[in-house]
Amino acid sequence: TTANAAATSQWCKGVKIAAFPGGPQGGVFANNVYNGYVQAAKDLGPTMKYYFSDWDSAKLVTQMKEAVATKPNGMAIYGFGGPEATGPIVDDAFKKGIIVTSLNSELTALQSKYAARGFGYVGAELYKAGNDLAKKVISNASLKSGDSVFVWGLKGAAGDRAQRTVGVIDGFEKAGLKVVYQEIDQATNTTPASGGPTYAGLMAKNSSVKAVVTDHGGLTATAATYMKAANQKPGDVYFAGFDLSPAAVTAIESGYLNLIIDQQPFLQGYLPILQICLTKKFGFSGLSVNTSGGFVDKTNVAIAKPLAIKEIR
Amino acid sequence: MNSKTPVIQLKNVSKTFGEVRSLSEVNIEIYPGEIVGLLGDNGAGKSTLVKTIMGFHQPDEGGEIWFKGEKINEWNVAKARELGIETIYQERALCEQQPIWRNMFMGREIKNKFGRLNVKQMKSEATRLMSEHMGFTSTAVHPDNAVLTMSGGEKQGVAITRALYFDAELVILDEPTVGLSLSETKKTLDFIQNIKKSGRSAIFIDHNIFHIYPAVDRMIVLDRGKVAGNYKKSDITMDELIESMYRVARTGSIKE
Amino acid sequence: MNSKTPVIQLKNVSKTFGEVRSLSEVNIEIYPGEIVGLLGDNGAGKSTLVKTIMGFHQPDEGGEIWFKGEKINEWNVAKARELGIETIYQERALCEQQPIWRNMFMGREIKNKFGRLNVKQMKSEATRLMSEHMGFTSTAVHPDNAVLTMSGGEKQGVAITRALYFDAELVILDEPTVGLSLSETKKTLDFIQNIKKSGRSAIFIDHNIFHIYPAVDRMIVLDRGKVAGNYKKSDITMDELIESMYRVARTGSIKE
Amino acid sequence: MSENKDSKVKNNAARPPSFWRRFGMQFGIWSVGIFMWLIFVFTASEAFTSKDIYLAFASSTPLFALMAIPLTLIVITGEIDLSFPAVMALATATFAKIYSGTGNIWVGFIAALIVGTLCGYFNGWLVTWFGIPSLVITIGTSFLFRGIELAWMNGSGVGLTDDKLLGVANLLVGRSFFGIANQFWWTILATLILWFILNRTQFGAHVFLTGDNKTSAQLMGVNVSRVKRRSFAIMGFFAAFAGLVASFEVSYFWPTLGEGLLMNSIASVFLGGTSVFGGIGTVTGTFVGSFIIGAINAGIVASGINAFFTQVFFGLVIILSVIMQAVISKRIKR
Amino acid sequence: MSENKDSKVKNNAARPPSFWRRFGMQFGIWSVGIFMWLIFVFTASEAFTSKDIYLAFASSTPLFALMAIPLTLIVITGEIDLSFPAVMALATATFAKIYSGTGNIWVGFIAALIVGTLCGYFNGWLVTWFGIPSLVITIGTSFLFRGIELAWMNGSGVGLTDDKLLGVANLLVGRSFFGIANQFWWTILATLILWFILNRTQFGAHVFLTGDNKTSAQLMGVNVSRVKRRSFAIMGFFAAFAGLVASFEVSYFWPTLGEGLLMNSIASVFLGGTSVFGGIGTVTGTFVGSFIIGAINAGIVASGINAFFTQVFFGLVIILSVIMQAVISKRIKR
Ligand SMILES: Nc1ncnc2c1ncn2[C@@H]1O[C@H](COP(=O)(O)OP(=O)(O)OP(=O)(O)O)[C@@H](O)[C@H]1O
Ligand SMILES: Nc1ncnc2c1ncn2[C@@H]1O[C@H](COP(=O)(O)OP(=O)(O)OP(=O)(O)O)[C@@H](O)[C@H]1O
Ligand SMILES: [Mg+2]
Ligand SMILES: [Mg+2]
Repeated sequence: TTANAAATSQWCKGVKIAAFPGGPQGGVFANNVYNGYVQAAKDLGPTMKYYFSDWDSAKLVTQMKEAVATKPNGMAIYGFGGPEATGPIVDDAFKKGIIVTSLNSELTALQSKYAARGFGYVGAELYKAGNDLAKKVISNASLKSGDSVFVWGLKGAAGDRAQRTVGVIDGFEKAGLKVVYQEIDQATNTTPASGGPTYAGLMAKNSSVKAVVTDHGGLTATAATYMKAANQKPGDVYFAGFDLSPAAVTAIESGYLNLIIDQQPFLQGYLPILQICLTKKFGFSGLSVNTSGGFVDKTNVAIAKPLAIKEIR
Repeated sequence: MNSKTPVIQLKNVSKTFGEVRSLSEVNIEIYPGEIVGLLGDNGAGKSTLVKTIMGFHQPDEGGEIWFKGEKINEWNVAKARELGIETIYQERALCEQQPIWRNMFMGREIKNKFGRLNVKQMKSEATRLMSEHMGFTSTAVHPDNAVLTMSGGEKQGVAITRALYFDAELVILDEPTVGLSLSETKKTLDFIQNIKKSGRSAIFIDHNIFHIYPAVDRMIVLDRGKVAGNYKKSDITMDELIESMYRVARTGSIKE
Repeated sequence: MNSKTPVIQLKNVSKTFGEVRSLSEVNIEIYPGEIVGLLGDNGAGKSTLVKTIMGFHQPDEGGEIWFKGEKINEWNVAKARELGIETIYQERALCEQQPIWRNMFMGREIKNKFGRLNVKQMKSEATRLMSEHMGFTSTAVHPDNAVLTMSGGEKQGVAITRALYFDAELVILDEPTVGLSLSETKKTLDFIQNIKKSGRSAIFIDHNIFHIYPAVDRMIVLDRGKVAGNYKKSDITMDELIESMYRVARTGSIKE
Repeated sequence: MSENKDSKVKNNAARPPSFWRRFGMQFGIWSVGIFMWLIFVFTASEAFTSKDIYLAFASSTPLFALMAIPLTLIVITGEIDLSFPAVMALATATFAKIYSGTGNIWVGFIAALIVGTLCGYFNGWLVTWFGIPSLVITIGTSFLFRGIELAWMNGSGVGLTDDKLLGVANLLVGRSFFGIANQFWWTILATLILWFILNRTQFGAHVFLTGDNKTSAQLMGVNVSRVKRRSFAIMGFFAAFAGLVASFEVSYFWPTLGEGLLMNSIASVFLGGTSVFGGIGTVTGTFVGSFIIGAINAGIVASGINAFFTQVFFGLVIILSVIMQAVISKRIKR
Repeated sequence: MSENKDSKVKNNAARPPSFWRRFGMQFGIWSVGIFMWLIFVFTASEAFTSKDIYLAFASSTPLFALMAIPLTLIVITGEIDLSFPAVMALATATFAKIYSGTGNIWVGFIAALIVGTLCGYFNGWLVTWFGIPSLVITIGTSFLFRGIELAWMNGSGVGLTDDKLLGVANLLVGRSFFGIANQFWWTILATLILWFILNRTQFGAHVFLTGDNKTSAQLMGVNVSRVKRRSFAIMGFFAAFAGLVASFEVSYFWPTLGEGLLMNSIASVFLGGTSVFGGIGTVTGTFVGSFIIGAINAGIVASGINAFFTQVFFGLVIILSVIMQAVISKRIKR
């Protein structure tokens, strides 16, 4: 990462923070959040402990409990454990003087309860991001009511994560499009290249599909492989997805992938740490920051490319 | 003692494994108080016969098993043992990682009326049986020891002792003296005589005609799955029997 | 034939398993052309002795194994077999799911100089051996058949035939006639005589003194891990031997 | 001659196996547990000397310990079950659906337990009827059960915060004495019950025999198929119960419930000294194994080892624990 | 007497096992494969009558088939390996690091294969030295290898789109004859090589003996520990190769590489008729099994079953295939 530790005085030194990158170690998205945490730690100087939750809400909740038991000064948590489970833990944490702030998925009730004590939120609204992408796909690919689209997502995923898929589907259905939905299977979820035959089979059955949305960074980046498997050339379907990654940049450049919406996960890691430091040192209250950034397509991919390779964007 | 009704009777029992017909149309009956020797070359089907009697193998279509004059339809090992048939199998049928006491009471554990096992009683019974019935020369016979660590003969001792414990109507011994020392062999042969004395029956399989002949009342010779001969001891001398065994081995037929 | 150097010699060999001492300070030598009978009660340590000779068990600290006058340090089964010791184990040592031919050549497969197995030759050799050396009465002896489906005696036949195939300097037979029919037992005893005739040696373990006595030159009696007696056949009659065996079993000592 | 026999018995035969030999297996796992605990007390003393972390373990470890304990029985019979996380989810889905349909908590509760038991029984039936190794068939049923559950719930979760549910939630996952979570007591209870079943019933005796040598057991009249079916049914029952506990613990039923618990449960069973080859095992060993597994992750993070190195250490701790456990047991046996 | 013996042999003993009995296992898996293919040809004829879908299979199935095939050896020895996905990633990380450090492709390539082989050997060493069941220890090493890889890569992936890499990329995953992906040919080659090793070398013979009855094999002088260590080493080698193939296929090395392939590989081996208990198995069976596993998902979605029902059907197809396979093999054997 680019920052030079000597350039900043680490004014947040000595503060202990438990941070949750959300997914598995080295996983897409989670690693960008993690990079944000690391950068913030370098810049500000707090002592960090990381809890990787494999996108598993039960695990997240367990880890949050264990983190509270180690009595840090602050905690940066995901919201996908759900308000019901997270609530009591956050109550307990604040009782013990731990500053908790949230990222990626909102916990509105808790935010209003503890905002004054530093509970903030950094993230994109997942449902809205999905919905926005659907709208953008409709306009970019000039789809009409009655056209078929294929959504390959994770509706069954734990927690808030599923909301983005639901947002995409709702967006399409509201515009009168016919949605063919397929849940991403286990092998494809972790090794996207395995999904080739599934994609090809689905395309053979539903040959009228005009656009595809994959709600998964890995699959989005593998667009070229899928389309080749189904004997499609760039442009045969309008392919869109989520999360910027180096492989996705390549896919956009090659023309197979048309559109990406990026929610800037690096910021979702960086800013919560800043939030905790600010609250701890200066007593600032919780901030609410929307990171749902922009769309990336052929026109602006060049700007994002170098950052994507370093997994900052 | 009604010796008219056989304890066990096989009618037309065949058993086929794939292409191998191990038993073909065997008819056999064992009467109370009778010791029957079962002879036959390797692979003649002796062990298969035993396992069919025990209900471990189901006979092919058409074969019938009668116990004390009643035809039995759903025959299985647990039922056979409950009705009073115990077997010392050729392969010993031990669970070697388990302690001796579990092996001793395998399948017929001692429990109280609520179904709770009486582990203490099983252990003490096992100790008693092992020291009374089989004299062991090594140190590995505490009831809590795993069978695994015992010598071949000691394992056989466990299998024999187990069969003795349950006072069975019919005891089947499939080559029980294999691997036993002289004195243990003698004990086992004595035991067979005791079965007879108490009016119960036994089937005794052994390759050693010198063991079989003195011990039994009747001998059945199996050859390639068929009953090739059935002799009262009073009808044949040991030498004649040996002669006829060789003949079977050579020609496949008991008759000259 | 230099009968001064033993084929195999054990010096001070002990073997302890946990709390059980199966062999204690055993000294034994076997000379070329000699057939030695090994007698002893169940658990006396006979099989343990055999497995120690084969290098399957390592002797406790202090014990030494000498082969043809040379002390051997890294002893293991593969080496023992290569040097010319073959054993018919009491537990048979078969891989039952495998076809007969694989069992026959287990550990000493036939291969060409590039290391490629000669499967065809192994199969045809197996067929030849099975029909020449052991006459089977059932249909289950094609070399491609799994050992699993054979009867107890047939399996033993495979183990014996295997040991015959490799012209070993020393053949060890741990209760080889167990489960064999009269005629097969006779063949096995004949085979032991052939070993002697060709100037090679054998160790023969059996519980049946009637088998052992006629076949051997010398008898070693083991009792609870110790060598309790060592007789030339010329020094003792069969009756004296039986008498002394009973004495050992009763008193643990060979002397009156 | 008989007096001679007796004296021989006295000299040689009455010696019981040594203490180590008899309790070696349990000793192995306990010493691994204590050893690891000591390490964490030193490297992460802040966390491991306050009671909070133990309260956290008491609430989180039962989520998989409750399944590891009955899994021990299945492993002793020589089988394995990979489908219990899916059973957990399907049973809890049953509860959620029936409760939202009828409003009756107890009907839903009982139905969930029945569904779980039936799923387990179905596994056992497939294994014994067709003679298919459970490792293979439960991969298939795992997809089947999970698929049914997802299709039924249409992939969405259900909140369990209804006031009417407070009673059952308190019963299952409330806090009692010193703030210890109830699921901890449930786990203790499950351990005791399964200990009794395994060691003091005929069924339990047959579990050991079945796993040790199936043919021998059959030759002696043990109905090994029935033993296996019942073991799987017990597993299903406890999976259902654990599903409810896990869902009430977070007051929400996620359709992916259980996915992360598979490896933890299996590792607990094996770490606890149960043999992969069947015939040997203890539920108390599994109980200790669960808490070791539960503590490793938290312990490593709390020791200040950061980020990606946690997995390295997790791996090392598992490897070393298993090695220690193997070495101790072997030493003791000889 | 001897002429009598001979005639007996002629009458009874020379009958070979029937064709079904000898090839039953292979026949089982092939008929399951053909049966499933026919079903898909009817229910999903659009997809299964065009060549595209087969080209897709040829490119994606090798990702796990390349590991399932050597895994067969390990399973035949009676062990299992759960760590190969992590080995895949660690070896590929080695390639990425060495290539970016030295710019030398072949050094990186060889180093990756060596690292893979060593990882496998390490597994084998742990299993044989301490006598720990592989199911347990490879859970531990899986975390260890994955952890080392993540710590080394700092959790980040690497693009493999460099022009200098085009050659090796083409070799591994390029398209040749009729557009068939090269990894398909690599899989065929791996099958042939491992068939030869298993059936025509002494090592292969010992693999069978080791898995069938370890003690018997040892009594006859087979060095079962060495056999196991080598089997694990072979597995590691192929995992490394598969890691490179999978990464070049998507021109990117993801640090989570391989995670989803575990179940597919294991299921392929067992579906292919290899026994969980060791001693029995064929690499050709595994090859067919892999393509069955690889086709199921596509077949189901192409039949028009979508969303969550795919999983239900995936489970059903696996269960039915395994049952069919078991029933056919059993029928044939008797
Ligand atoms: N692997 C082992 N572990 C522990 N104890 C063993 C082991 N092998 C043998 N023993 C013990 O060593 C003693 C001698 O056993 P061994 O098998 O050598 O006797 P044996 O003379 O061959 O008896 P048998 O005539 O019954 O075959 C027995 O008490 C047995 O319990
Ligand atoms: N489970 C089985 N599957 C296939 N064939 C079998 C099976 N059990 C026995 N056989 C075959 O049946 C025949 C008879 O075997 P059995 O064991 O009954 O013989 P036996 O008379 O007891 O021989 P032995 O004296 O050698 O013990 C043998 O040819 C054997 O190959
Ligand atoms: Mg028999
Ligand atoms: Mg012996």
